[in-house]
Amino acid sequence: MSLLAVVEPTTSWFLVLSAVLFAIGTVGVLVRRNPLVMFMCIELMLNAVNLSLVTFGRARADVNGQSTVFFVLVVAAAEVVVGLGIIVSIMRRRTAASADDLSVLKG
Amino acid sequence: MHETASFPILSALILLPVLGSLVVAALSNRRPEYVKLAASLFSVGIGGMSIWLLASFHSHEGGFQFVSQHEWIKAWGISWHVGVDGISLFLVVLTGILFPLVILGVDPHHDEKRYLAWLLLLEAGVMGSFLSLDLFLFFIFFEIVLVPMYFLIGGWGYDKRVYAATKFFLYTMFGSAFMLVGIIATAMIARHDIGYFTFDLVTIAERASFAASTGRWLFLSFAIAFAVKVPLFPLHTWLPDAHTQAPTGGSVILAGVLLKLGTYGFLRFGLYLFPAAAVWAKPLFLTLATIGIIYGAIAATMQTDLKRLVAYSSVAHLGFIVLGTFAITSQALSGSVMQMVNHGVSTGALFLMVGMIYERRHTREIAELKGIQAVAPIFAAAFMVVMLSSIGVPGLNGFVGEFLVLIGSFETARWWTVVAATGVILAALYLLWAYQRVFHGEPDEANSSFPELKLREGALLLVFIAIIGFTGLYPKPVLSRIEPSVDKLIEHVQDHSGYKAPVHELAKEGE
Amino acid sequence: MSIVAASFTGPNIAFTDLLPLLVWLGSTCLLLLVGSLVPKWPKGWYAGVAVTSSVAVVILEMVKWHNLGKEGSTTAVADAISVDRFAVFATIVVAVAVALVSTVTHDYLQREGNDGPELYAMFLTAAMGAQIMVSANDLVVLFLGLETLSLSLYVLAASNRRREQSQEAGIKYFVLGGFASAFFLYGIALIYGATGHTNLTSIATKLSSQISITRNDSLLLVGIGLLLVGLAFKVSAVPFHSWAPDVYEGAPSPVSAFMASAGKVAAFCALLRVLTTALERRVDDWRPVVWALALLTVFVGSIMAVVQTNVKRMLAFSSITHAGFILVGVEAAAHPGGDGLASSMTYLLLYTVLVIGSFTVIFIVAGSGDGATSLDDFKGLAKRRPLLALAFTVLLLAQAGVPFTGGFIAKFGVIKSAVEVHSYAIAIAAMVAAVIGAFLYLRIMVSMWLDDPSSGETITVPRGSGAVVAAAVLFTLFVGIFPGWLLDATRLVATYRELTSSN
Amino acid sequence: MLDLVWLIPALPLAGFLLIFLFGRRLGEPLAGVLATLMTATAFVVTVGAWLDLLSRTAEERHHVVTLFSWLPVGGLHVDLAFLADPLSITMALFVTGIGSLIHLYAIGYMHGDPKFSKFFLYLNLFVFSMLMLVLGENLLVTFLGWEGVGACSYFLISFWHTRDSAATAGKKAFVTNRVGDWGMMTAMFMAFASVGTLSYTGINEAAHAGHLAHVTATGIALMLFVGACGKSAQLPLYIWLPDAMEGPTPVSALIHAATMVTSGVFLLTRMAPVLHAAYPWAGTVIASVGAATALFAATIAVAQTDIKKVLAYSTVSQLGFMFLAIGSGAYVAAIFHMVTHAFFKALLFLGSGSVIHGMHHEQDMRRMGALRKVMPITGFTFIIGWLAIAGVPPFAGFWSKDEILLYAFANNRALYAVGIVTALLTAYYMTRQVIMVFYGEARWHDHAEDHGAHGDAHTPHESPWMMTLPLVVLAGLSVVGGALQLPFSHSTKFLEHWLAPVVEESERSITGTWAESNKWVLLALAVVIAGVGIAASVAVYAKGKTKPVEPQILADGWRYDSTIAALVGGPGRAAFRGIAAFDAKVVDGAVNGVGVEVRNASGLLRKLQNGLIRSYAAIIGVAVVLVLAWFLVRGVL
Amino acid sequence: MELVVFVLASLMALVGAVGVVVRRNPVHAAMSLVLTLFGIAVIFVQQGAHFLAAVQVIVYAGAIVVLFLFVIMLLGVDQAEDLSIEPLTVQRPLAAVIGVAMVGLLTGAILTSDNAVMKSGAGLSSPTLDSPDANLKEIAGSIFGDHVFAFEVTSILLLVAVVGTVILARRLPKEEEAK
Repeated sequence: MSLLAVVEPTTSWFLVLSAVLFAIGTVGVLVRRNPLVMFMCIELMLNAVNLSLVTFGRARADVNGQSTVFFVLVVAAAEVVVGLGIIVSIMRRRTAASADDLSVLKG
Repeated sequence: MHETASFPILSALILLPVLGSLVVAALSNRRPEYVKLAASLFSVGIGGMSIWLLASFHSHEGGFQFVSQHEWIKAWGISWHVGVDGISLFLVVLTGILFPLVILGVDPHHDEKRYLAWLLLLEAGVMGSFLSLDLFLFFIFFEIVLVPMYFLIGGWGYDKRVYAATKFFLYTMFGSAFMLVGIIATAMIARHDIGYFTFDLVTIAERASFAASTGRWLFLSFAIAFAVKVPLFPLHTWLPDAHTQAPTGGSVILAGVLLKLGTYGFLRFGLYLFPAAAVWAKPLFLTLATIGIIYGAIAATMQTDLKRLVAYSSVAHLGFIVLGTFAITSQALSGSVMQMVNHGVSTGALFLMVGMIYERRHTREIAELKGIQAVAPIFAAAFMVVMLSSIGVPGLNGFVGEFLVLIGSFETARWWTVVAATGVILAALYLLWAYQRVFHGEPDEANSSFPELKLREGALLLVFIAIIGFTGLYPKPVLSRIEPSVDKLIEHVQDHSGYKAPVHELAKEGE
Repeated sequence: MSIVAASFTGPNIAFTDLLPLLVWLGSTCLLLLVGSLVPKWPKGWYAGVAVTSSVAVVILEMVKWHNLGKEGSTTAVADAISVDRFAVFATIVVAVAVALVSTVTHDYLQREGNDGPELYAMFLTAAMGAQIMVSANDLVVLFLGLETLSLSLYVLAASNRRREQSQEAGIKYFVLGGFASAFFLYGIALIYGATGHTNLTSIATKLSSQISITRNDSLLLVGIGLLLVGLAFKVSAVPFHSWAPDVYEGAPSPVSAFMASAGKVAAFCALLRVLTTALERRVDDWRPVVWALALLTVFVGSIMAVVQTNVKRMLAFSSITHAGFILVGVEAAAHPGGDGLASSMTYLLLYTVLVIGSFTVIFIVAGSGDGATSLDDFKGLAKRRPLLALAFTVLLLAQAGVPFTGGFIAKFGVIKSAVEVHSYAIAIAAMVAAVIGAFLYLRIMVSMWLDDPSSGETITVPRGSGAVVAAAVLFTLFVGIFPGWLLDATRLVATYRELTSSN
Repeated sequence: MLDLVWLIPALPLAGFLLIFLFGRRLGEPLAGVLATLMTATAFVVTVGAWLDLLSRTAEERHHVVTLFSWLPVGGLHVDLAFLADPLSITMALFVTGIGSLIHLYAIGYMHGDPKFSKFFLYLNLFVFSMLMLVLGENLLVTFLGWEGVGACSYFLISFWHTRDSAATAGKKAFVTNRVGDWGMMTAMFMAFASVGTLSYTGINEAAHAGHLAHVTATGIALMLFVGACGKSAQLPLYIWLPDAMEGPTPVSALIHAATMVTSGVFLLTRMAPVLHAAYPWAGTVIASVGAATALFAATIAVAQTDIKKVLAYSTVSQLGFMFLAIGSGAYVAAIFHMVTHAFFKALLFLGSGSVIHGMHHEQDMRRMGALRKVMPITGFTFIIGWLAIAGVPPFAGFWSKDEILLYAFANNRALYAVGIVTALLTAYYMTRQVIMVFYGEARWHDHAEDHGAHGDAHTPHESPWMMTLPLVVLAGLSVVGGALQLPFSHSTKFLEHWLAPVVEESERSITGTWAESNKWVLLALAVVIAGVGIAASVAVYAKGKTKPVEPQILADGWRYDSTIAALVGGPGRAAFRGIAAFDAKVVDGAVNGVGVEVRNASGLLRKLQNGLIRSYAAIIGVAVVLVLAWFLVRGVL
Repeated sequence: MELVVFVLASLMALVGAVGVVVRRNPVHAAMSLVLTLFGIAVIFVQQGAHFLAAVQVIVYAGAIVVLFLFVIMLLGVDQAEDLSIEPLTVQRPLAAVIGVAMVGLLTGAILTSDNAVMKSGAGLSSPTLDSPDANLKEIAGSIFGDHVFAFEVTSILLLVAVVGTVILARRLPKEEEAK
């Protein structure tokens, strides 16, 4: 209990957390074959960034960090829309296409 | 020294061919005779202008003449600066004469229009390279020459033409890659001495002084490009392929003027621009040249393809030119310049005749030719004369240049010269052997129907032989124009380096 | 700070500085709204709108260029964007690209038989994104601009529903792009954390206020690294280039042209601005990375092109090599002395024209279905369409850097700037790489001039596209012979920093 | 008159040009007549020049005629100029004289040859070049002629070029000569480098004035000698001369006996002051080489069966004598022997030619014999030639050879011994030839048989007058030639006085030596030697006392030629091949190798471009890690 | 107390994140994503970014993930992806290395940096009783103040999104459908 009272999570804790999340996202992009899931992993990375932004904003006592997160959310939304659009249009042709099947263009 | 010509004849010499090639390209393919006519008119006109230039050139004057200079790219300190002196004069004239001869004398087998357009473009590039007195200007002409030549070889050459053309293009481009960097570095470093940024050759050469090591690096960056172009051993292997695969006209031009871009470059942008470095690099290039002479000759001896043999002989001949260039004596340098022209004429003629043989027999394999002298004595005689000039028999032009180079080099590069002189033995060996195999003996049935020289061909060769004979017997008019510039160059070298050219009073032997 | 709603006053918005954006936005809305209301416009009007708007932008920017000469650079809308000749020049280039590409797109849509306003709208939004990127003075704005551009390009790349390759290109570009922009964003976050700012000028002042840069600031540095990664991806610098060949090959030819031109311009301008204004103080940290990237890019690009058999793909690789050359300029721009910035801008403009011209030729040859782009399809082009072959040859030679073409001026410029700052090694390396690269152009020329046609079918040259090619060729030759004006212009562009410092 | 000296070469040149232009129209015999006339006129002019020279005092016998400046570059000033002095005029005299005789002869000899006019074309060109050589005022003009005669000999040797042996022989001659030319060029370089001029006057004066260091002088002398070895067929470069017999016989007579081959001797005499200024051992070298060649060739001549081969080797041997003289400082003797040799060797060659002509191009002596009956004039004149060369007094050869031996004795007894032995052999093999050709029983009937049907058509016949007239004239000269330089008293040494202005200072004086005081003993000894040689030969070939000694090794010329051929054809060619292969495989291989490597690299990198999004992402990931690592390092360190 | 919240929240986030990567079924992956989002939202709250926390939940969990699920259902690609096999043999080890390396590098950067930000503690005014909307106001001020231009740009971005989907998802003419 005393421990809990004493130890305060410092900025770096949050940052490390976001770093870990970011890394997990990266790994996800590399290992998953379903475009949708790869895409989710990218979202994951964006969220990790958001976490850092907010943390920095707090540490700097500066609200711009938070407003930036707001813009990131918008971007994420837009990206999702377009991305899913592309995925839909391609999966219309052949359902259950895994990312590895999309390798006509190479060499 | 810089007296500006009333009519910018030099610029005209560069721009007219461009115009010509545009006109030719614009003409309709349906009237080939007009195309040919236009091309001939332009080339002959340019040739005439070059002759006029020769006539109105002030001999006994070392400096640049007919200079015209206009600002071009201000931001980079580049100007359209052209001029001619004794060193470049005869190369210009040679260019002016050779192109019409090729255009009139040699027909391509297809797409004549395109062929002629490229040829004229090529002439413009060559002229530009010989005339420009601005590093940038020289470089772009030096570089642009590749394009028409590439298409000439690739478009009208023989079976392995694409390989040869590509090799030629990339190899030469590789060389000039270093030169480009070198040129910029030169201008940039020279800025400290000159005070402003300029690519002007004369300004840099006269006013800039480079630290020893810097100068050497810069010189080498230029030298690589020229060594490839000359070509100097061991950077020569593009030449046999290019020569052999190129169409006859292409080979003539290639041997006649294109290779001279390299040797001319050594004089103009090696000795003149970096005297100290050139003197420093002397031993290296003397050695390479000597190797080239012997090596080229030996390689030539063993060729089975007549055209390839002539190509390798070029390697040997150009070795002499480089030898003379780096011996830096009045005789050697004059000899080099002389030899540039002579080689252009005699080797050009040789390629022409090899082309004629190919036209008649559709082979260049020495083994398949035999006893031609018996059936075509006049052709054989012509070949013999040109061959003797190429061997360097006195009384013909080949000897004059070669002898001057050697006798001049002997004073400053004794042992190299002694070795190089053995090249004359080898020259006799490979050419006479080839001649024996091709012309002597009883003609077999394949060769017994070898047609005699046609009138047109004869007229064409007559021009070459006339030049060969005249310059061989009476080179004075040529030398008297070359020498002042050469002496001026040597003075320049002496002023800008520790080098002292030998002087002639009765030498008290010091050995 | 505590804000009471009443007391809030937003920054004043200088709409004059936003005119290009507004013009493009306006015409986008016009295309979309009217396009959706009126069922079918007369042939060529969609393209007309796009072209006219772009031309208008060019004119506006020229006027602005003139004024800037008097007033000097400023920043607008709460320092979000900077108004300087750098931005103006880049905008003009982008606008030109849009105009040319739209013209080609018209022919493309006609040939594919599905005309419509959407593609043009996408081009315009992409142009807006690019415009925002080149003028952004704030990392967040830059990021948004980048996303606008990228999203538009994703869509455009995937826009040919009939070609599977097009879709594949779209999704590849999209996934990898998203991946890269995540890094970019993380970079922004870290830099924000390290400096407390996202505004470039503020970052610059903050950094220069630091007493010594030896002070350990790994946050900032890693941030810079991630930022570089994001932008390097956009300029397709090796090793972030993998997407480019596939996407260029898969996307519709006009779109590839646009990506290779406007897309690169925007990314490079962003890169240049960020590096030279915000991070100037950290030049010693990022310069080696740019150096390495440049080296890798020139060589890998030219070497990989050697064995390709698809012309469109070849050009993709050559565009990578060109990116490498521009990076050489960027590397030179690291030095206060050199004119790397100017030479990079020159290169960008000339390359834009070149690449659009080249891809247009490919588009023409590719024929209906946009598929026939293999080397065999170019065999004997000289016999089938001599003029087209000649034009393409000029463009290729220009890309190879042969004198009397814009390409040579561009190359000479960057090499010159590199040599002037004593980066001899990279200068020579770049030239050698150029020699390797030349092989690719020679191969194309060989098949055009020296081989016999593989298919007898006639190639139809649409009027618009033909005009575009002609314009590209003429411009290239013109600049090759009279480059003075352009050099002076880019020299002025490079001075934007001194002017900014005044305000 | 002397100012017209340029006419001497100009006339044959004119002949050359005329025949070149109209040769075909002139045809036979006009072309020949024209050529002969040109040479004859040249001879007349030369005589005129000679008389003019005679009319002057010894000091003034040196006249230079400059046509134009040929190679003026910097310190180098070479004019196209002629030097008329006793030496050059002497040379010119017998070149044109013998030349015109041989022209005349050739009209008969070449009768019916399809390339009749071309033959005279070459012949005139040759005379022109030869005259340039002897009349040249500087080394370069001489070199012009030097190379010119080389070229002409090439043309004429391979005159019947459809015969492969002829073609090969011509090439061999040219290339071997080139080796000599290399020496001569090097000599010129040295001369120019040290003296700064190429004119004989300049160089010789410098040599006299002692401006020429011994080293340089020696260098120049030896390099000139190398050149001479090439042209004058001395060891080790003589190999081309025997083969040169492939050419028409008049050519052998003119070029390969009388004139061209002696130009080496001429050149060294011309440059006598330089030899004088050189270290003494230089002279010894020359003399030794000469002596060695003389003996070597003589031994070979002993076993030859080809009538012309015998004469060829004998020529080599006689030239050796001349170099022995030069080396011993006996320039006058050298020139003396050159002249007499020109007479009798030309005579012998033409005689042999006449025989061959009469025998319908049969050259094998074993198929001749008893010819003096059917061709009396030829036989008679040939015999005179034989006596002259064998050294029988009072014929020309006797005096000149003796003069040389005299100096050799004074100079170096060993060389003298060699000379004597050679003299013996000379007498021996020449007698052998005469007997085999003109005496004994006729062996040409059977030969006629194996020619079958028209046997009697092949019976030898005497040649026409154009051929016999020159024989007679030359025979006369061979008889009286010795009168040029008679050892009886100082006053009878006409040639010595005549040449004094040229060689006096350099000439070695033997006055007061044992040899000089006892020259009559040596003279007698020489006669004896000649007698022994002849007797021996007669004993063997006429009387058949013992069967002839003609070992194969001698017939093969000590296998020298074949060995060299083997070396050139074997290792030499292999080495050349190797270099050519090296060029193709290594030098060019490297270039192409680069291309291949780039291609491979491209293929390798291509594997990374596998089209899989995830791989691309992985590449990016790796790159990111590297970039971050770099920046972190920058940050931490 | 803070600590407890942090630990729990980060656990949620991490578990969710790992879930996204390892869950074979896309639907489950999406659900795990939601878990992460919530975790992060909690941390936002802990850091006083209440508005963002709300938006996070609404936009992400409420909109984006739902969108994902829609697409999954629409395309019927909800069957499990077989993660047991990996065609690219190097991929997974490489991914692991990259992941670890990045964590290491980033953590290293964060911990070694002696940037002022690492020391400065709590900062922003969090909502109080008298002004419950302080955070909101601050964000509003920032967005419509300094970042007004960015805000405008987002409009273009959304425009792109709309038009893009139209281009991509619009039905092709009949004959195309046949293919």
